[in-house]
Amino acid sequence: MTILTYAEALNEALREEMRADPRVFLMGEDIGHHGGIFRVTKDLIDEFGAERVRDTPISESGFVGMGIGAALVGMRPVVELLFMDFALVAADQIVNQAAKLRYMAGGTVSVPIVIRAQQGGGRGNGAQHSQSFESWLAQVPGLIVVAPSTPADAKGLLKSSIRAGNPVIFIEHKLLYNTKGEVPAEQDLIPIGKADVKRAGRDITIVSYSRTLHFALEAAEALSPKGIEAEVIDLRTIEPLDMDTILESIKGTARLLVVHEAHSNCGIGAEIVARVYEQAPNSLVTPARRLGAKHVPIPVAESLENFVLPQTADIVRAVEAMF
Amino acid sequence: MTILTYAEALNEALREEMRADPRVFLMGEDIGHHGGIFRVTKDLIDEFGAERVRDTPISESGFVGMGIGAALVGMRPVVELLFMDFALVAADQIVNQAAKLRYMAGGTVSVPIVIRAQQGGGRGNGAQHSQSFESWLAQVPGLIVVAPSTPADAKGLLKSSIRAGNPVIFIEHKLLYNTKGEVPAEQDLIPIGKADVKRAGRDITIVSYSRTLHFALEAAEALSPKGIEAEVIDLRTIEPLDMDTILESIKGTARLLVVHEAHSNCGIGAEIVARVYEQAPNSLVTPARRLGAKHVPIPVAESLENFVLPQTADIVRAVEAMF
Amino acid sequence: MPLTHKQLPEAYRQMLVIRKFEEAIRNLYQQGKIRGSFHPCVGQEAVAVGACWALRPDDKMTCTYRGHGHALAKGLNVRAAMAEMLGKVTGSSKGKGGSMHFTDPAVGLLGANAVVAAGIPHAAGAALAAQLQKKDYVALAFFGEGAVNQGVFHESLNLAAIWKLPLILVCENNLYSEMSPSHETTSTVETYKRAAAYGIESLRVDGNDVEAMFNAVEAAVANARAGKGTTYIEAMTYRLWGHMMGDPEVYRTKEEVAQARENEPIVRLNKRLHEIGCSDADVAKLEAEAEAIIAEALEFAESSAVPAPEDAFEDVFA
Amino acid sequence: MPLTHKQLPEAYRQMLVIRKFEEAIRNLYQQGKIRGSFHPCVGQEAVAVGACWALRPDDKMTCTYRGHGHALAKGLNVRAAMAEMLGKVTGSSKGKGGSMHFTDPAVGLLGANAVVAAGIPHAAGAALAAQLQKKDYVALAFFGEGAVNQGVFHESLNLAAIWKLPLILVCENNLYSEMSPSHETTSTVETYKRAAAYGIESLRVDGNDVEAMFNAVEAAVANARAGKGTTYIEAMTYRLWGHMMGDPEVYRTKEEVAQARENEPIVRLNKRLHEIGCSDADVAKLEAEAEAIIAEALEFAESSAVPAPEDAFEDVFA
Ligand SMILES: Cc1ncc(C[n+]2csc(CCOP(=O)(O)OP(=O)(O)O)c2C)c(N)n1
Ligand SMILES: Cc1ncc(C[n+]2csc(CCOP(=O)(O)OP(=O)(O)O)c2C)c(N)n1
Ligand SMILES: [Mg+2]
Ligand SMILES: [Mg+2]
Repeated sequence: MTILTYAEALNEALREEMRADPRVFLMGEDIGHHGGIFRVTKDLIDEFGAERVRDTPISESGFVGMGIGAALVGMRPVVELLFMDFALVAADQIVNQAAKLRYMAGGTVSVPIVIRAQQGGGRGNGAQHSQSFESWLAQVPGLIVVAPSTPADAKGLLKSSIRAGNPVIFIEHKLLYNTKGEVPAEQDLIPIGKADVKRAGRDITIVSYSRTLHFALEAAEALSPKGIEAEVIDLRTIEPLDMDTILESIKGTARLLVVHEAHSNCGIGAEIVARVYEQAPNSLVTPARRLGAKHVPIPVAESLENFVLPQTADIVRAVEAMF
Repeated sequence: MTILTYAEALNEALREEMRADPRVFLMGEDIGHHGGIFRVTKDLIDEFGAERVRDTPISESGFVGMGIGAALVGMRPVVELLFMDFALVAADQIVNQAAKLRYMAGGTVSVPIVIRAQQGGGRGNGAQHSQSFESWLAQVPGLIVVAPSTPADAKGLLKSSIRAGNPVIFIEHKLLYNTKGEVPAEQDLIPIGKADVKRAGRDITIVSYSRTLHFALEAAEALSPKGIEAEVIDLRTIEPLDMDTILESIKGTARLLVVHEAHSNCGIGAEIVARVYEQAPNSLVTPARRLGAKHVPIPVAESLENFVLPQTADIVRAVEAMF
Repeated sequence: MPLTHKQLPEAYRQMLVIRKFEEAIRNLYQQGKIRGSFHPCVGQEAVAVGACWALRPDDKMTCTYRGHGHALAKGLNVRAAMAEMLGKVTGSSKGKGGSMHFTDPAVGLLGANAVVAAGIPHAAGAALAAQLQKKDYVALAFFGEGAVNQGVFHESLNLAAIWKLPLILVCENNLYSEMSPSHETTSTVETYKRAAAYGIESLRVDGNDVEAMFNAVEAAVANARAGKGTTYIEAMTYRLWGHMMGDPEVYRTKEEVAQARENEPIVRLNKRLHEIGCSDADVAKLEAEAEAIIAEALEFAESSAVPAPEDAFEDVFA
Repeated sequence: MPLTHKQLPEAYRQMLVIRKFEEAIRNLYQQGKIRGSFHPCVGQEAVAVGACWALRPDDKMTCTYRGHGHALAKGLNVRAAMAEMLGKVTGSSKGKGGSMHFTDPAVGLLGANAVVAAGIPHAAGAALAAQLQKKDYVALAFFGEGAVNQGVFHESLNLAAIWKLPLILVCENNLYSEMSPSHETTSTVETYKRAAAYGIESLRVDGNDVEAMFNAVEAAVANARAGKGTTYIEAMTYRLWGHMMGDPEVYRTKEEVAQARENEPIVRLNKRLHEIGCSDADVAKLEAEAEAIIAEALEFAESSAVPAPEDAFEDVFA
């Protein structure tokens, strides 16, 4: 067991996979000599060289598209977008190309690419640098979407993503990079598509992931003295969704709240709620609820941003309203 | 009352708005001399000239961005994307720019732009020319999303969209252009944000829009002899959602099925289901259901495409399963 | 070295196969047997054959929705292509891709693309992979002259230039993008001059002359294999049919098209064959062979089964 | 005509206001009073002032996250700018936009943008509007040299060229994009040569010489108003501080920065003022005035209220 930050854990995952597999290489802005704005690729260029840790121009469509082309001929590119918001300038390559090329080719090609980016708000970076795109990308058949909340999950899931052999959108959170956690030395793969019960509880199931997972855990601690024991499920993978773990949990709790930083409209929360009523309609004693960002762009001022993005206190309130 | 095709109705709306307001102008690929691949802008260049009906290069980011810039200084651009799928090459301009500029400016500017495009499958155009993006764009605060199903609604809503003074994504369907319908000569505006009950019924509420709205109506007719009278609601506007009309309807029917061509995952259907359980949890006698495209890219072969996209028979089956 | 006199008849047959493939599709389309849109490459066969014949089977290639010629010239099986057009399970994409997405990695065909310019970075990425894998294959991207106004074209050229990628960019300049004359939408009509501004080797060739086309690409490939980087080749050609089925073609005169027919690649190669001593009988034989290949493919495709609905769930993930 | 000797002292004061604005922000940032990122324009003031002073108030402008200088030079109120940095309700965007999105249509500032190159088509669209409205205002877009590798830059230049837009494109070439020397990521280091390939009037100027900058833009504006279309101006300058707060600046040497300081615009304009007869006292007075403007703005901003949470729901739609 070693204590690593989320950024260090990701760095280890990249290093280990690059050592193990010569097909793995990295592309992105300032990931080489500078080691990444968020230090995730720190020092990798020293071990693997500028050929495999490639600094790119500000040409996201171009280098994501090149990652796809390299993947088509057997490489394992891991492409970094500096902010998930910039997936929008590469959206055609991600949604029309990476996600669809295999299908349109009748399975004769595959696109083993990982597209990494940090996302989310909380730092006052403004509407163009604070978005959360998992609900959008989960709509796209052909994409796997992963969003770890802890250093251990980050390392294990990034390693699995690089080996997945398919397009994976790997979502990091700008405010998790410096969070610390234990990472098993012999840490190996964490399976894609498997949620994790981060806290056991009998009274309500709170489903979340990424940064808000930690808010959910804080809320659970705050609720405990009030006699409400919340079970907190970390989705870890957004698509495919691990409904089994959720359904199993609500069998015991009969209450469900989904929390995410992404906007509520057509979000993962809505999807989980809809599936629960399809797959286990009579499992709940109170209607399922979801909590996401309010339907406005993300503002900069702290008073505004904290109001727009779900906070621990909002989760506590939402849970209490369900009893 | 005159009978017009959906395409003709849109053409009339553009003509009337361009006559009434010199700030309105059009940009797009082959919309001028050719009158648009789908003939929506037919002959407009003859009346308004190449200055106001502008043929563009294949530069969607560029000309959508220019539409935004022109809107910022008081023009009323109506920009056509040849296929909604190409919103992906202009995604930054639509999502990061058009939707957010006003908010980031604290309301000191506005972006009165209409972005028109046809979408959807059913013609064997393949995965990159058959997508439906309303559930994605509805996730984006700052965008209004409209999707008419009839010529009359198309005309009235396009006129309203051009006058809306805000960014509107105006969604047409490639297989609706040649459908005919009555358009009141004195047709005026149809309000954005107002759903329309296209068929009254007491037993179940089917919510749909665009092409699948017609499948829902067909299904309703097929169900009638079986003693099931479906009420069919045409959303017409996807964002903002007219929940009042839906909630009012299920008061009477106590059953809800949402149908759309867009993929189910994080779709409008999931959103409506989630809101119904939030806003009227005890209004249903059977769990709400939604029906969307199966979670794969849209294939070309007819046997595959018809299987992937919801058909009238699928709606009938889904409804019967709810009784 | 240039195409030998032995290869020219074969090139002629290959061009005829492409031409007759498109003619067969047009018939099927008119019979309502083809779904979706069909963008014929009739008149542009020399670009496809000249370029692809200068490549090795392990060289990679991406092309466009107007890519039937490119794909067949690179080695896509004609039966599989025909079956794909008819949406049959025996198609190169099992009926999932259709007219705009011919793909066959076995012959280096990484995929035709329905989004303008979107396949260019894929070829660039394959070229980058060759560098990383220390292999000597190259990559070639076909695209139309209208594609030069799309952002990703620009991003890809800069990346190709700074990384000296073993890449050949073949711009098929057929003067029109859809129904628009490209000089109205492109500030630099000679697109190869724009490419030169990235510091990329750039030239213009007669795309209706299969030998000139072959020679230009062969030289570019040699440079690429030698580590000398990317070449941009603007191949001047002409689309003899409409942009797609149903194109009224009001944007050009009958005279213009008639004139183009006199300069079209098959007519020209036919003349050339006679120059190098082929008899009418020799040429007729090549035509008969092409006919037979298409007839056989058509037979195969028509008699193949359509995919089972549940097949839709396959081929999403590896 | 060039900046008069009367205007030069005012330009000096304006440049000082920008410099001291950034210095004040740095202090606030170090006190933890600024959220988000801050991209200082220290060293690039002459580009902003020279260019914006050649514009009329009704001329339109878009700029970047490194846009404090551009915005202030175009006329954005200093108090409103300072308050916006502190996320106050009195800010130019009511605290919703922050450091990267200064906007004020009243002075023609259509908006700073946090997405590289994304503001370029907005300026082009405003220029198109001027044509359609038959008005004689022009539009100017500021962007960094790293932006020339982004697709929408390319698409916008072609559109500007074919439509002869009354547009001025000002590339602030400060040699680095984030932590990367731009010659490593851009095949054509002299970006104005790339622009020339679109058939756009293109030139390079010393961006640290406010008079040269003013003259170049004034001439471009005159051409634009006269219907002669777009001009691309590459302004050579240098970013004296890091890309953003916290930049370790390992990518450049202390010597390089020290040398740049000798050539920085305020030092140079100071020299120039003495040449044209300003006394030390005159200059000291200008500096005191600039100090006072910033101190007053700071006072205003600090004493302003933060937005009420519910204000978040406003300003989404008109
Ligand atoms: C990004 C994008 N925009 C628009 C289209 C629609 N479209 C299909 S073909 C075409 C014209 C392309 O012209 P060109 O590049 O010259 O190729 P050609 O068709 O002449 O071979 C257009 C605009 C598209 N497929 N992709
Ligand atoms: C599309 C996009 N990609 C990446 C970024 C992250 N980013 C912010 S500033 C910057 C460097 C820009 O360099 P340059 O254009 O030279 O402007 P400068 O910062 O030097 O003024 C980058 C890559 C962004 N904002 N937008
Ligand atoms: Mg063309
Ligand atoms: Mg720079």
